[in-house]
Amino acid sequence: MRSAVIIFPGSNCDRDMDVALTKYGFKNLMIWHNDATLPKCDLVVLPGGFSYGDYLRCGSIAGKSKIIKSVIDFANSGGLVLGICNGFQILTETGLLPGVLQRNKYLNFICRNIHVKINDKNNQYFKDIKKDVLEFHIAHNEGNYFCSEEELKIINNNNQIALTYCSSDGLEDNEYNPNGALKNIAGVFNKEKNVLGMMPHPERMIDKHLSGEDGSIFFENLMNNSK
Amino acid sequence: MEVNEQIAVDHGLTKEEFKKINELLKRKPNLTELAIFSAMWNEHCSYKSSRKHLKNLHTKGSQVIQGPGENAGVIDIGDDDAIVFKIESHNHPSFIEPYQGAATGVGGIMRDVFTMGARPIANLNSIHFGSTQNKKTKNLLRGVVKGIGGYGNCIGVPTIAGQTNFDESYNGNILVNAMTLGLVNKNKIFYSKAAGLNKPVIYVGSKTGRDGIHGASMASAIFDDKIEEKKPTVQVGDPFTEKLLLEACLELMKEDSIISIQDMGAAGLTSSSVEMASKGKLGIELDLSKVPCREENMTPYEIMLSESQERMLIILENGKENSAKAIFDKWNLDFAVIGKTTNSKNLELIFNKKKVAEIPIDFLAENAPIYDRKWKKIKLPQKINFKKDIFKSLKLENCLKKILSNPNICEKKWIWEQYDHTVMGDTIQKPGGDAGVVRVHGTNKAVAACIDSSAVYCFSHPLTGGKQVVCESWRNLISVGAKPMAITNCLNFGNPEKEKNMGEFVECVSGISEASKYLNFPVVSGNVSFYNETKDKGIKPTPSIGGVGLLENYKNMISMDLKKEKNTILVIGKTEGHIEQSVFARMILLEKKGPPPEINLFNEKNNGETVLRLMKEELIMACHDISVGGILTAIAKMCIKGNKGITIKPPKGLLNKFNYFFGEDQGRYLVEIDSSKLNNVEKILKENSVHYDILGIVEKNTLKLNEEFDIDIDVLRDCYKNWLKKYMVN
Amino acid sequence: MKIKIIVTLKSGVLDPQGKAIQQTLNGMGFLDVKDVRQGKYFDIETNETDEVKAKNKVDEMCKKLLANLVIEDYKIL
Amino acid sequence: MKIKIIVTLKSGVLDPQGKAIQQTLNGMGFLDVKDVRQGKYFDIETNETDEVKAKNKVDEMCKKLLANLVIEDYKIL
Ligand SMILES: Nc1ncnc2c1ncn2[C@@H]1O[C@H](COP(=O)(O)OP(=O)(O)O)[C@@H](O)[C@H]1O
Ligand SMILES: [Mg+2]
Repeated sequence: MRSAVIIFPGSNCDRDMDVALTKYGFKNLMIWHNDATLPKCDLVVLPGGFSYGDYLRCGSIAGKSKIIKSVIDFANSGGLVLGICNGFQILTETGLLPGVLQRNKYLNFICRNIHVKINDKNNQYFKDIKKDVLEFHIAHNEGNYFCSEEELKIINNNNQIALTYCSSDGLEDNEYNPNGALKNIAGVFNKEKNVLGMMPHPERMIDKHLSGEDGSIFFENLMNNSK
Repeated sequence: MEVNEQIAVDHGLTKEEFKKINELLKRKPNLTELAIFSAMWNEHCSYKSSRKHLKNLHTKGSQVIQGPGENAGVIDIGDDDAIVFKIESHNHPSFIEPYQGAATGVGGIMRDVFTMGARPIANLNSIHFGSTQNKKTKNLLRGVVKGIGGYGNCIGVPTIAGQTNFDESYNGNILVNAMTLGLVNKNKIFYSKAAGLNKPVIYVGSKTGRDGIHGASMASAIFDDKIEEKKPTVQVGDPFTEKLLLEACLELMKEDSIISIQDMGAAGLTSSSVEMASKGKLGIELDLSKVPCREENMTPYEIMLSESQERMLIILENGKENSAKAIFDKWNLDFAVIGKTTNSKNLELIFNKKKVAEIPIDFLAENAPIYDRKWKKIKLPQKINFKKDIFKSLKLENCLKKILSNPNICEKKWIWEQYDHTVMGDTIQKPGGDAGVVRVHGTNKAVAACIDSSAVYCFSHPLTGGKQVVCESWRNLISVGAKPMAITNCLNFGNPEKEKNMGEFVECVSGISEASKYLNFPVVSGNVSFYNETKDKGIKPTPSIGGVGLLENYKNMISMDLKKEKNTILVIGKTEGHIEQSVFARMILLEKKGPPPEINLFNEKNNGETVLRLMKEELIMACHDISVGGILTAIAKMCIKGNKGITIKPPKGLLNKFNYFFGEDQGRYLVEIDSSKLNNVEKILKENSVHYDILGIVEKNTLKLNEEFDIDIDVLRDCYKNWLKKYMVN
Repeated sequence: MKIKIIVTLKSGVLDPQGKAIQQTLNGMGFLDVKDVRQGKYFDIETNETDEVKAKNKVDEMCKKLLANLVIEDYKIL
Repeated sequence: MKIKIIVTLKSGVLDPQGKAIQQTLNGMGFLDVKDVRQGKYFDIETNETDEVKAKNKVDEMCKKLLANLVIEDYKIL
């Protein structure tokens, strides 16, 4: 399995993602944002960080970078594209994913463990995962997902809501919504479900000495299913 | 325009200093030259009040690769790995503009570390605010935390530990001290000492603006009709550019083209160029017309004094300019050849083809004034004779609840959840423990770091206080299973021209020195911040100590949360019940006088080393040092974190249970051990003549002592966890 | 020439910053403040000297970059 | 009534956001863009109906909260 992690100026989870992908068997390449084309690969990852300082809106400037055209083409041809945190923000800014990520409701950056419920397993990202609830980790200032009512209806009907914040036993209550996201949304797919954006960082949860291990489940499964 | 004595005074120089400048130069300086002297002879750059005493710090040890004097200190952690670290203050700017002040403080210290070739791997901070009743405190705290987070989070370096304190002495002068650790190959460390003649001097990073040209620039504006335009501006941090600068510098450092490199910190281009030349015993010539400027019509004066952030000065090997430029172009950063090294031993400045300044480097560096300021010795306060009946109406349970919700003791999660503490994927102990711990990427090793201060003890008796902070740092590192390696120190004091403040400084330094020598815990870097006072009211003397320790195997790291029921808890070290200057005395008995707890360095070392030995034999399951709040506070925290309780055995032979449970005697730890291994542990403790007591047995979820109390851990958790959150949202 | 732009959140889109500011203002004693909405302001300096052309260009910039039309409206002043 | 405010960085204060936007616009082919400065915009709705009084209040709010006078200027529209 070959993967490519794109480095934008200001990306800062690119190495962490490389470590995780490599650990679970991907042959990973790091790609510079100014490159014109993607190498041949099965998975493209847009990592977390603060691309271009996230100065205008998160992800907006990265959404205009040179490599993005090839990423869009790759996605449109059915390739797997995964955006984590800032990567999720970039994917919404390019229009590959619906909605936007606004400033956290309580206006603070939040770094902590949370739980997410897998809402749809009919896709390559979550297909064979046994658990319904995973413990993940978030670290963001702008993770408050929003979209219009019509859009919400559409993504609901298409099962495009990938992950929702919940309690450790799967209760999707407001109490477990860390950032004010609409309907507790933590991650969404595109219509075809080959593009996934999510706020949590599975790459920070890949060994028991770190904040937890549920990231391993995610990567292992991804490795098996992108074959 | 003529420079005169008044202008010199407006630049912060004394009349005598101005006279000395004239004598050295054998002429009057021009305005730009005067500004350069004022910057270099300023307390901040010259250490003129502190240098004499800093010489007494203990700075040696086989682990030390680089002690004080470089951008940061460096220690050897084996296998060619080295840790570069330093702490720095940004107090005054943070009081004026908390967000930007704190942010640029973090940016500055990270530059100090990556200048040496190290990739930053952890940030820490020590922040002190005025009383929580003070109207300004909340906004300052909010702004500072957002600033620290805003910068560190964006760069992608985890903030793994810190310290937050409230005391009315900081009402008019908050403290913001930031610390960074970086990882470097010990054969690839970069220094600031220039070498070689005619080597190109390179400017990289952001453009130069009129940021932070201090009051000094106002003086110059008097002579000009464009006063408004020349108003100094607050430095604004741009973490995005810093991230690019970090990556670009590390990329350039992979090649063999850098002779020396220096970040532009306080006094910007002036101090960086002078320091590089001075260390290399060379001259340096700069053409200021070539400096990339953000604004039009900047004068040599402004260019030399600007404190614009995210800039570096590099001396390159000849012929490497193009390959170096390609790297900075790739990262979209300014790159300009602005001068060369010379053999004149002078700082020569050219602007628009004219020479605008020429000063022998020695006058700025070596001949800078050094003062032996008068200082007053501070006597050890007398012990207090507490009357028995003041304890009568008190209940241990109520006191504990009050202490756990004291602003200085309660949980600081509201703060550290705003810091990304897990980025880089190697944080194995987050904030909230005794020290933060990060793995050395790709190895089995880990580095622990903590930051401590104890202004209350230092104010009461600076010599003891100085020793105490070093010991506390040592203890915090041991508590997570790390071998203490070395420290950095940030000395925050009042006005050195006052004998009392100077006395506090001298004695704190000597306390720090004594303890660090005894413990083989040398000082490898640091920073002094004087004049922390407003309207004549100085802060309590506040040395912050940043400690760094090493774990050979990260899997052996220890945390403080209680692990298992039926385990035994021991108090390591002797409890005498010293309560003067304790939180208990100050907060509950309202008694602020008396001496701080005594430091016994022999016991400190012996207890600490024995705890490490027990850890090595894998006999310890949880550990926490006993600090402010004493035994009961410490065990309550362990219970809360582990979601367990304890049945405490009543202490034997002590007069007063308040002294026992809330006393702040030093050199103590609480350790959790498997009860079946108690014999082994006792044997080792006895062999090493370490005093210990059995505190009790781990329980389900209540904290119990006979008929005295039986408190649900959830109740204690509420006290501990909610105070700060409530304070900040209301 | 200089062109000024204001970008605001569409009505109906939650504005937590605006809300926080409103609450703070109320807390400070400005009890008349009923609602606060925060937006962005841009000052663009361009070499284009023809005002109509310049504004057309700026309109394009707004659509392509400066505003996210999912949640924001813009106005060229 | 509604009152509009613009808060901008003082000239000379570094504006990393504006700089990043300018570079992106240039990169997108808007080569005429020479400089971008970003500011904040506020829409304040108040119960006060007297315009002069309302503006005076808003002026006070700007000084006390909305603008950081160390680095920012404000303008009530
Ligand atoms: N400003 C801060 N930044 C990060 N962590 C902090 C900060 N203030 C406090 N902490 C964390 O909170 C915990 C408690 O701090 P403190 O009460 O000083 O510890 P101790 O129990 O050693 O006395 C520590 O783990 C510390 O790292
Ligand atoms: Mg501790």
